[in-house]
Amino acid sequence: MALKFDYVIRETGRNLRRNLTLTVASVLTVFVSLALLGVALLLQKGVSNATDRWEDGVEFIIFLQPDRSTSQQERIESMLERQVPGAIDRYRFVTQQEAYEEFSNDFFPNTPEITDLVTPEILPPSYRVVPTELDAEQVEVLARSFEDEPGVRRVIRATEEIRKIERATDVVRWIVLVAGIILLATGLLLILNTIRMAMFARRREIEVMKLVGATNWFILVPFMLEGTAQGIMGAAMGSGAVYGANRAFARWLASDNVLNILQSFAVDSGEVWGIALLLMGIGAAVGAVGSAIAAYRWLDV
Amino acid sequence: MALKFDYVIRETGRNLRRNLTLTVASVLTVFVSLALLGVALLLQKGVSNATDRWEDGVEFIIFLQPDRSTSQQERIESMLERQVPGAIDRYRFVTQQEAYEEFSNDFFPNTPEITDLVTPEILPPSYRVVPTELDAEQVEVLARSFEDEPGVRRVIRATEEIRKIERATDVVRWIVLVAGIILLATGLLLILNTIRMAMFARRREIEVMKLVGATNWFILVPFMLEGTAQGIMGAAMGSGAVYGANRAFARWLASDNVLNILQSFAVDSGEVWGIALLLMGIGAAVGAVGSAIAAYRWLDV
Amino acid sequence: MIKLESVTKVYKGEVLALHEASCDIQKGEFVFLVGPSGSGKSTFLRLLNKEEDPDKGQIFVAGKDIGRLSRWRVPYLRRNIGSIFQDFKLLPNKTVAQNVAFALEVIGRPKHVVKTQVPAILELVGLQKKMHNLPHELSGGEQQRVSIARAFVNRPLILLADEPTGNLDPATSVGIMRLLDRINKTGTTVVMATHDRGIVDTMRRRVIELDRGQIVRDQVRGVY
Amino acid sequence: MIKLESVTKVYKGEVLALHEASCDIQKGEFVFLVGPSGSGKSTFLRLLNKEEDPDKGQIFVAGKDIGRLSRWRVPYLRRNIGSIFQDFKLLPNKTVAQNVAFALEVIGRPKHVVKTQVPAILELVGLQKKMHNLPHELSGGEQQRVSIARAFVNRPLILLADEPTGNLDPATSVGIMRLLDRINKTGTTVVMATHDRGIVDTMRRRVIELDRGQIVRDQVRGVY
Ligand SMILES: Nc1ncnc2c1ncn2[C@@H]1O[C@H](COP(=O)(O)OP(=O)(O)OP(=O)(O)O)[C@@H](O)[C@H]1O
Ligand SMILES: Nc1ncnc2c1ncn2[C@@H]1O[C@H](COP(=O)(O)OP(=O)(O)OP(=O)(O)O)[C@@H](O)[C@H]1O
Ligand SMILES: [Mg+2]
Ligand SMILES: [Mg+2]
Repeated sequence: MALKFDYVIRETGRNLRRNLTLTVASVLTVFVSLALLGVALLLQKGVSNATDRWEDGVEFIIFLQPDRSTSQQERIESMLERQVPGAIDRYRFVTQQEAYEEFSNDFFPNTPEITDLVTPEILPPSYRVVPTELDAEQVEVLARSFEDEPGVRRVIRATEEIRKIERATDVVRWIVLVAGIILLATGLLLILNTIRMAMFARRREIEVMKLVGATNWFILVPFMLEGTAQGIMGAAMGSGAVYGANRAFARWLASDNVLNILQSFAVDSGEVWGIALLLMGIGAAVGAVGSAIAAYRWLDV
Repeated sequence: MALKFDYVIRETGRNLRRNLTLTVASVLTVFVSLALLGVALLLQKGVSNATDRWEDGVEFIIFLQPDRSTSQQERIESMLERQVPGAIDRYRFVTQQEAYEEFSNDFFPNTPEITDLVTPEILPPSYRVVPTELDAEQVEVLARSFEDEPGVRRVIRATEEIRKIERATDVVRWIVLVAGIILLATGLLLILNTIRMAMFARRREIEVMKLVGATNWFILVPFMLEGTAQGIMGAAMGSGAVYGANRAFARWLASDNVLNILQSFAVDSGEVWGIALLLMGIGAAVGAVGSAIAAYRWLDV
Repeated sequence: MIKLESVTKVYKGEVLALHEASCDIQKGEFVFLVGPSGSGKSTFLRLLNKEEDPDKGQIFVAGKDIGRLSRWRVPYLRRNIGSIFQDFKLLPNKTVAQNVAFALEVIGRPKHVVKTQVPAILELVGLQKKMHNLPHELSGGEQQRVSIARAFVNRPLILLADEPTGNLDPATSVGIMRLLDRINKTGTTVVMATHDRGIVDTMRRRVIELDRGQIVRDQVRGVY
Repeated sequence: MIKLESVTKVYKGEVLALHEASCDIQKGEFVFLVGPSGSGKSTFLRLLNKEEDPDKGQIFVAGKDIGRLSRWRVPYLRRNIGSIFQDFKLLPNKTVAQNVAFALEVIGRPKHVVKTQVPAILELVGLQKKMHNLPHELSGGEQQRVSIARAFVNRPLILLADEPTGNLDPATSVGIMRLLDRINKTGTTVVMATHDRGIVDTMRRRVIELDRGQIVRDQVRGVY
């Protein structure tokens, strides 16, 4: 058994070295395909992080008339209260001062000539309501029920806007995911082919092995190890690239305040490790399965 | 010569068919790599289109005091006029009414509770100035020269914002471009390897050909054609994908008003054809060069 | 040791390579297989090795019906049979020593056995100097001797030799035949296909003659 | 036609395959090359074909110093030389007919010539029935005959044959030798390496004997 182990390691190493260009090509392809797949997964995580945040945020806003009466406001508040925890998850009252701060800090941080024009008094106070259901129609029904209340100036739904952004990111995510999967399939095909070509080039060797009484496993194992090693090497490089990309992206987001809406896209390193592990697993599996399939052809005794 | 042509076509076809899986793998890799490269080029075109438009747009805005005097305004206007066509390309006066329309239509189309608060009277009139030079520092100097003029409320520069967006798209463009180039290199490596493996598997054949007196070209041409055919097939698929992607993107942008800022990213079909042709050229070159390099090894008489 | 019962082998449904061949070879026998080119000698040997399966009839090797052998038992059958192939079948990327050692590694022999056995057998066939050469660096006769060494090295019960002297000069041939004779004397059954009239006539062993797939002669102390 | 002037060939700086060999073979001669395994016969033939280059000395073929031949002229040299290789060197993916036709296509012979020549030569070597078989479907002797047919087919000036009867039974061998003799009578120079004592002794042609790379005998009507 000790001898056999020796033999297997020696053969695998020799084969990897002998087909160096081919090994490099396979590893690179796996690398690129898994890196893309990783980015796709990362993006998916990012989008789900970001939408989580939005979903936690305001789903619709009830603006009140500046000249509402206290009883009108109490009535609205009790209407809201009654539906917690039914249709409404939670709600929050935003005073005129808070609204002003939001307006000048969040919306127009760099354009005082606009915010200068606005004073807390002219901005309406509002209720920010988070419904339990995110289904657009149900939110619509709920929102409409407040529309005709006295003291309510207007109800606006963020739902539609969020849906649009979600759809946009969905599309991007799908594009990246599909590209990643196509590349992964290409990678699988390539590993399979690398191993098959390697076996084709060595088909006489395999034939001779069989004729001097080698068992199938004795022949197969070095080839499978070879494929697995290629898969893992590619996956390791891919994981590294994904990790690096996430770091760079996070740092870039942090240093730049243009796209701070994307801040929530950054994925924490725990999740990145998870993705890296997944990639390694896929790489190893692709390598082993590819070589097994390729080898199978030459092995019907 | 007629016979030779026959022979070459027959051999090439036979080889492509014989190594079907390998051919498919190469073609797919070239396809994916060129598709990515194409997308990178498309994005570059898109970004340059988009920035062209922005660069045509407003570079800085001089907001005037609502209570400016006519002579103050005339002085400002003559200052502007004097620099056309020197530092300033052109400028435009925006009245309060126009500013209001822009405010309510462009900035807050769905939120009347904000626009309701604003009347034309409280919005300041402004000059929108397009400098000839886009260099940030020169624009800054120019902008500052208006800052202390009487009658000027505030000068804001769009420059910095545009630079930021440009930088953001630059980063995206670079990522896609680098991914495309890595994949293209992988593709080249793979074509090279496919051909090399094909020749390795047929090295005895080549040896025999040489021994019965075949010239190098007689041996080489079918292999080179094989590589070129693979490259072109991959490139054709890649071009198709790029064309399709652009169409789908353009249609999606048109149907959706979320990301209408991206409208200008759509690339017209003439440019897409240019890219497709470029891709075909690259594919053919990669195939021919790859097989020539691979073949060279086996041909030192 | 080896028994064929009306064995027929047809290639591609039309080439009758072996037709109703029956014979019985005892343990320790030395048998020459002769006949014109294409008469089925190599086919006969390939069937014993289970490289090919017969279309009709039964083949017994060491008492076992090899037609009934399950797939995974085939390697173990082959470990009892040493084969010298007409086209040598050496591994092109391994040196002479590695080629011979391989036959021992495959069946799990410990390292020290490999280390002593390989040089010994190479000396026997006169190739100790070419130990570290690759097959393509050898002359035709040298390659043939490597293939003989590989077939011998694990002392098989049966030795199948397909024209082991086809590429050898008369002097070397005599040496190889002495070696085969010695191996045979230790109890190994030897079946050898050959065209070499001189060898057959000198050795005077059992001769089976094939002609167009049929056994036309089976003589105990025969000539070519 | 062929002239060697003190030609030496050393493999890997240590194996002296040919040592100061000189000889002169006239147009139309028939020469046997004999000697023990590893004595340099195949090397001798490979040098004439420019498969290998000598380390010392000059070789003239058809009056030209082939050491001075530019790389791109080599194919044209080889078109004048038919070679029968010790290991056949058939193309494994082409049928027997395609293998033979290939030698004609390579030198640009028109289609109708290929179509008539190939079946004719295959009949000559007795393989008309195996025309559409692949090499691995042939017996050893049949493969050897395909390689002979391929070497003949374009009527070369010189024919180099490396053990063309190594895998053939005596009867077929005689047939092949008759064929070689006939070819030789049409003016083709034939150089043939062989181990077959019977053939050499029957034909009584010029014999060059090699031993450890040296020409030890050059006899006009020699025996083995
Ligand atoms: N795989 C195959 N497919 C089709 N025909 C085959 C195959 N293998 C052998 N044959 C045919 O079967 C017949 C017997 O072949 P075999 O190799 O047994 O002959 P042989 O006696 O060994 O001849 P030789 O002395 O020339 O080696 C031949 O006519 C050969 O062409
Ligand atoms: N490529 C090579 N590298 C190293 N040594 C070689 C090479 N080719 C041949 N030799 C050695 O050169 C010597 C002569 O070889 P050659 O093939 O000419 O012999 P031969 O006379 O044809 O023998 P045989 O009758 O066995 O075919 C042999 O000892 C052989 O091992
Ligand atoms: Mg045979
Ligand atoms: Mg030789």
